[in-house]
Amino acid sequence: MAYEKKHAEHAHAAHAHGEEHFREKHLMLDPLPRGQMNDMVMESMMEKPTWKFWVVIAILSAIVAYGLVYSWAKMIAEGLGIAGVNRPAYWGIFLVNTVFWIGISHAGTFISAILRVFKAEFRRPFTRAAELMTTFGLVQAGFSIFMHMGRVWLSYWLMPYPNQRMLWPNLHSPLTWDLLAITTYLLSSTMYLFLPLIPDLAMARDRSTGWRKNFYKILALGFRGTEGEWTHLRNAMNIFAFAIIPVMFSVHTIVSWDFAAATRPGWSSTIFGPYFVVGALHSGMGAVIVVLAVIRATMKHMKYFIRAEHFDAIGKLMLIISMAWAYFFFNDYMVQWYGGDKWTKQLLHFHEAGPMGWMWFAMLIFNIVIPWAILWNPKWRSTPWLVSIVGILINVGMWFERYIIIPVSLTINRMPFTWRLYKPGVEIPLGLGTLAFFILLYMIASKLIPLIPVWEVQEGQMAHELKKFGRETVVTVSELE
Amino acid sequence: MIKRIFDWLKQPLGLIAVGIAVLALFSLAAYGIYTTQQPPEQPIQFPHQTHVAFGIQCLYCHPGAAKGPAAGIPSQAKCWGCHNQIAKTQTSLLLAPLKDAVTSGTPIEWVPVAQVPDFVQFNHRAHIAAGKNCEDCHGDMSKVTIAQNPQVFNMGWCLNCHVETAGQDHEKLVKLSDCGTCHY
Amino acid sequence: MSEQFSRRDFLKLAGVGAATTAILTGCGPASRYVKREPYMQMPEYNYNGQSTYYATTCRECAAGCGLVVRTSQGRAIKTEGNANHPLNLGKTCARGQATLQGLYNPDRVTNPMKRASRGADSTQAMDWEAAIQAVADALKNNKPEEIAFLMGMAPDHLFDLVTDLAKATGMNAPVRFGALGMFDARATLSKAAENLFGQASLPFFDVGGAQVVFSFGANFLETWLSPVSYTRGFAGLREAQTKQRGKFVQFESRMSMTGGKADEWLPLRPGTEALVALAIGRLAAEILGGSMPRVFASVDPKDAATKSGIKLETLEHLAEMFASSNGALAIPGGAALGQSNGLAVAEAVLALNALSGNFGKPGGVYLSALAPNQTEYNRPASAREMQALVQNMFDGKIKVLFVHGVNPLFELPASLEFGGASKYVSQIISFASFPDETAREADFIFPDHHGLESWGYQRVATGSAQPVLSGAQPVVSPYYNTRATADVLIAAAQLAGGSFAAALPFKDEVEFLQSKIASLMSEADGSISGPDIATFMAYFQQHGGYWKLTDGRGAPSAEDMLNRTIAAEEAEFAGEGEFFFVPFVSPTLAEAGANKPWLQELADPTTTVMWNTWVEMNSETAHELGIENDDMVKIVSEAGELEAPVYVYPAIRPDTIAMPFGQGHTAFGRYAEGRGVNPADLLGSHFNEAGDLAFAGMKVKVTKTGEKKLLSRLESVMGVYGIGLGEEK
Amino acid sequence: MATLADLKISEVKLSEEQTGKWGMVIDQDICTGCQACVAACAMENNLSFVGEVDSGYGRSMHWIRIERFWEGAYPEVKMTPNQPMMCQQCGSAPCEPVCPAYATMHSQAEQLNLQVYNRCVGTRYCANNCPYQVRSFNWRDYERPEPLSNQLNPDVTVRRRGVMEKCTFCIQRIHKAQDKAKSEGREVVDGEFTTACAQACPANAITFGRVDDPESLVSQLAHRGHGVKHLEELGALPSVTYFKGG
Repeated sequence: MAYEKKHAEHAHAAHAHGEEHFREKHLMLDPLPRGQMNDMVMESMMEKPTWKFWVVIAILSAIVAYGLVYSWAKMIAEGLGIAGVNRPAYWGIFLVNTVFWIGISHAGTFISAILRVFKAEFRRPFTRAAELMTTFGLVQAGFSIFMHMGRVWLSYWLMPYPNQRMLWPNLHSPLTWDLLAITTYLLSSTMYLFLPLIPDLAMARDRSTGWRKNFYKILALGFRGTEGEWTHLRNAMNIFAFAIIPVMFSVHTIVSWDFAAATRPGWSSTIFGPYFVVGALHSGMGAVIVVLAVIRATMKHMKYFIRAEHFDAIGKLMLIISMAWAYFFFNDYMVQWYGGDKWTKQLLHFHEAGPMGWMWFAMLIFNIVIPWAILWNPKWRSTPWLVSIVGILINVGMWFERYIIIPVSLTINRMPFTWRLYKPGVEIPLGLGTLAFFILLYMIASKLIPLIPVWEVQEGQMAHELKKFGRETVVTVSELE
Repeated sequence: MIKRIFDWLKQPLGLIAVGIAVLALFSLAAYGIYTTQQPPEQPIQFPHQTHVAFGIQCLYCHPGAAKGPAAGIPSQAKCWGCHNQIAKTQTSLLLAPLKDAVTSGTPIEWVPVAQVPDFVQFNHRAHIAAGKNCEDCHGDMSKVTIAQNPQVFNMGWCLNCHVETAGQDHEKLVKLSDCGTCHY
Repeated sequence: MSEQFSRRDFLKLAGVGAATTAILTGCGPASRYVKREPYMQMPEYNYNGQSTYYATTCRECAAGCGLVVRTSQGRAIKTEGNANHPLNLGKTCARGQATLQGLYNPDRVTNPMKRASRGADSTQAMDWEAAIQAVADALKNNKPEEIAFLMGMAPDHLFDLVTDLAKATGMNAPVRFGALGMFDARATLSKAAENLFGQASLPFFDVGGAQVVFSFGANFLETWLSPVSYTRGFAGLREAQTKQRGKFVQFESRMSMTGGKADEWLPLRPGTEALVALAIGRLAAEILGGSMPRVFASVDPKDAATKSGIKLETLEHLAEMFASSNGALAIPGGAALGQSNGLAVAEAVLALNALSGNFGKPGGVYLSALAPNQTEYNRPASAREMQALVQNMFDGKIKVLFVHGVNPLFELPASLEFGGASKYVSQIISFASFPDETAREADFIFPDHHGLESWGYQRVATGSAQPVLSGAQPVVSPYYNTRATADVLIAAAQLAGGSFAAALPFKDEVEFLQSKIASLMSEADGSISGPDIATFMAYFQQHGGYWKLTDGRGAPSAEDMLNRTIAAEEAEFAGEGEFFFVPFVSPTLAEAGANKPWLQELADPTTTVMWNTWVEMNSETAHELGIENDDMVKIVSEAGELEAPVYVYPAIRPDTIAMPFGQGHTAFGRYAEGRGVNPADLLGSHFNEAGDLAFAGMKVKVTKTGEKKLLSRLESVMGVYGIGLGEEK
Repeated sequence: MATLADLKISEVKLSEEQTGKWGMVIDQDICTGCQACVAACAMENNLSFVGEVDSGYGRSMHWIRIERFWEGAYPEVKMTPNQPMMCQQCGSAPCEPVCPAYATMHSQAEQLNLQVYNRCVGTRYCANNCPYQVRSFNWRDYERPEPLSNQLNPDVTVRRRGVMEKCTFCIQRIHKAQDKAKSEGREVVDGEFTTACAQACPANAITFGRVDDPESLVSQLAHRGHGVKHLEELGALPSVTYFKGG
């Protein structure tokens, strides 16, 4: 990266100490002129797509058209019989996908809100990428849960609205809460995605022409960058950052209640709430790192914004979350096993030794063994392709975990006469459809909105400097405002 | 291209066109709802008011209402019991279908007017026994020709009356507001 | 035409389609334009929306249970048992319940039809005038002895009608046959009764009154003789609150549904039933003291133990149980009789009853009550008699074959070659309601009404203490252009003239029925009586039949029974192979249930398999042969071969395989056709002394084909057998 | 807008004393497993048949099934007493609180677990949570070719795809009997009517009636001793008592 240093007006900290490798390593210490950075972001977004981009779009659209539109229409018309759900596995991959996508969506909030609240500065260049995952992931979760319903055309009955039949949704049911929680989360995360986007949209508005200018003009809500506007924006973002954290925790906790509140062996576990939250973060962080690696590899100028230090930082988080997940898994397993209920014991045995035993072991390897083996090494965890493989494996492992909790555990119940394996049917195209739609939305978004919150990066760069404490050089941040 | 369309729509003529389109859509929807609430076409333009005016009781032709779930449509034999003694039957154009049906032995295909969906188990007897009169639900038949519903038979309407009927009687309320009373 | 007969007219199928549409569409705008047709003439006793109940007789098997059918708006909605009927006391079996799926089956024969040529698929619809003319021609243009009637097993009014016709004209007497009778081994039972009691009869075993019941192969809870009545008897045996809980021991090589209810289930080597029965008799006689009856004297219990594979101690313990109960009951039946020594088995088991002295006592053996208008037991044809008929067909002695209520091409073993013989019959006229295998071969199909659309009566052959003549009446008007076979025959006989017309001087079926039951009108001990035939007939239909109020069962004489000698030899088995082959009648489908979708979907009581045929194989044997569940195996007997998937069954002898009979139709409607295989294809034409087919007397070879066919089971293989749960359960 | 909950309908008593109203006693010792009850139920309640593939995949619509297991190994193998298993009409049913739409709810009047087909949106949560696994889901619109639909019982709703269904204790017969009794100005007499399964059972292994009436046959049988309620430890207060016998 040969950037001309004389243009780096705000890089006084780096100048002062002259620590070259620190600057290369840390985005915050490697400032570029504001205009140039804005141009880089605009360029990466406006870059004329190559034929490869269109091919990928076409393939994804085809998958969405077949998997999501056609298959779903067919399933609505013919009934859930074309899926693989049966007695006793009444819930199948649809619910697995729902939990999975909600899990994915946790990463955005975690990175954006929690790290913002805790002022983890490395978050700055990729909060937007993570928040987009939240919103788009929730869209897929919504699709998945609606697919799951036998009569999806009546799903509005789950919403509390006054009606002359004097009927309300049943507030005893975890599913009702689930729906409310997911809706709340979708709305709040969309707003939380939008708020920090406003200055960037204003920036894009000022630097574009034609329909894009109109588009950004509408979305930027007339943001001009006055002091008052910035103050309001910061306040709003602060409120949201704090408010969305309990929402995020509640969503996956309530999702876990769908299982924990049921009278089934293997499900009624009090630890499911935090276990699910940690599981969600586990898959979410894995997904974030994959997305970052892809963005970095495919989009222009991204190597400037997303650096090894970010992979390193997320890698550390992944390692910690993996450990937390392992702890919860062990705790859950231990108590279930210790409980000694004959059906639960049967179920645990079935998990390990039954026909889906391979999945159980794969889950442990992908979720624990591989992250631990790779992420402890700073060099390895700073290698984008390696961590993104770990990220993919964690996601596979977490999908397996949900698969084991839902259809595999449903196989075993208190009526051995009804035990039966679950074989997916139309769930596979539908599931792939949601995945393709997620990627498609992301690709379209990458061409429409700035993926890098450039104002946040600039803000960070202004506030950072290197300080020497004895022999150690440390990156410090001075409080803004 | 898109811009040109937008520009055109923004001018007064365009706005009027949009207004008309919206109005047309609304009226279509309203008309659709309206048609579902209209008395259907019947094979015979049966004049209820004439029969009521002769002093014929509802239960004479629809005796099932007092005995069981369905009020029933009278058999052709019952129609003919009176009508073959009425000279007008032979000449009236309106009554030709009845004459044809009886002589040819083909049943008349009536179109039911007061209907509840099949997931509602309605029992006339219980309602008559509870002191309801036919006209409470079916309207005043002395004023209509072909039967038509004075209101939409939906759950809110049913439930309203059930709750009112129960009043302060708790046991009755339990029974009358139980899902299983009508749905099974 | 009688008063009752005109009911047909006003049972106009009013608004059938309309009501269905209303049910199916729900409340959308479309349903506002549903049409409803009122009755042309409202039956006085009927109100819209209210059900009318008619008593009739179940025609699903030959037992003759009374039904009450709920009808609504001219549609039959539900069959229920007739609570007053002495045979079934308001109860039904699964097949009785599913009768309606036969009545409203989408694959019924809708019209009289003529086949383009023998065996061709294409048929031509006829009108009934032409059909009657065709029957009349067939009667008139052939010598009477060249005309044969093959009928179902039920001793019903049509059988009486044809018998009368045959007697008057010199036609061959009608032959009644059914696979159920073959698998029940009715001829053997009746022959044994004749040999021992001097009177051909179906013995009646009063299970309900007994304290200890030993059943040798009798599947009396399934399809044997009169399952509903015997099931009630079984409940009586077990009713703990009224008396001590009765004990039940079953001897059979493969656990049947009946065997599953036994306190002790003893898998003996097929063919050793007689030996075991006599050995138990000998041991029991020793315990009881006194002189050793001659019949048991020659048997060596040790030898019996070795040959049968039942331990001597077990035999001793069973003998103790048998002897200590006052009047223990022993029942012979099913596969035990369908062997080369079947008659000896029946006699040996009846001799056990003689030892316990239960003849004519509650909980013992009776002779079945003869029906009120019956003078002697008239059993259905045995397989050997069917073979004689087939031989006559081959020899060209039969020019016209009328087939009603039976499907010999499916029910008879292929080795009897009914299909081959039918080619030598110039005209086959079928009265089948369904396009079954035999109807497909027939030149004409003149469909009879479904049982619920027809008049009639049926004699109850066994199962009830009182003599019963079960009455049938149409509960709905005929759905299709069908006509009662009795009406067709009466009309054709009139047309044929001569002795035919003289034999059936009736206007229609109902008049014939009246003539047949008129003699019962004023009997003192009857359940109903009437001043005139019209009134009596009305009561007869209303009550679902006529029965005596007294016990009509006979007490067999036990004299000399214990002084006979019964050859205690083992049965001989035909064919080479390592496995005994036990075909059994599917308890849910029986011989003609395969076209009813809900019967197909009922789980088999022992294996819970639905919609298919399976081969039961012992777990150990399967393991040795490397066979798993759902592996297709090829079974070869001397008579044929077939392939079917294996059900690894824990309760079958390792040297035995078993298959249900009921599937494997090549015709018979969409639900039956091409589903499963017919084990009758494996049966050779070997008979026991009484003429019954030795259906359980085959040995077969079994080889794995390498293919798999997933059996549809209600049960979980994982939950019930622990397969697929991981290594140790 | 008022709700049904506002109408102050008494809460279900979740105490052990709750007796329920309708109940069943099943004598497994005399149940022969003949499937007559299953067929009778299918005919009475308009059950769909699903065909070979679906029924083998755990999608059969049996509202009542007969379970049997094996004990011991050949030759000492025994079939366990047949266990007819249908909705146990729990007093404190696990299926009820989990339905988000109140499609499965407790009938206060009849003390039964209702399944309101027209309110069901098909989340299948109730079926997951049913410890007895007795609920069937309409996975498809199962075909019932003409004229098979003629035998449909007009008193029972025909279900379409996407809704849950289960044994109702023949609630249509309960209503019919009550209606008849009321029109004659009397109470329903014990034994006046029964469920389709109990009516068909050739062995009389199933007895149905009022468990809150100590005089009724079913109460007397239920208090005969040594009866068990299946999975009683879950506290769902099932209404069906089983006698294993033997």
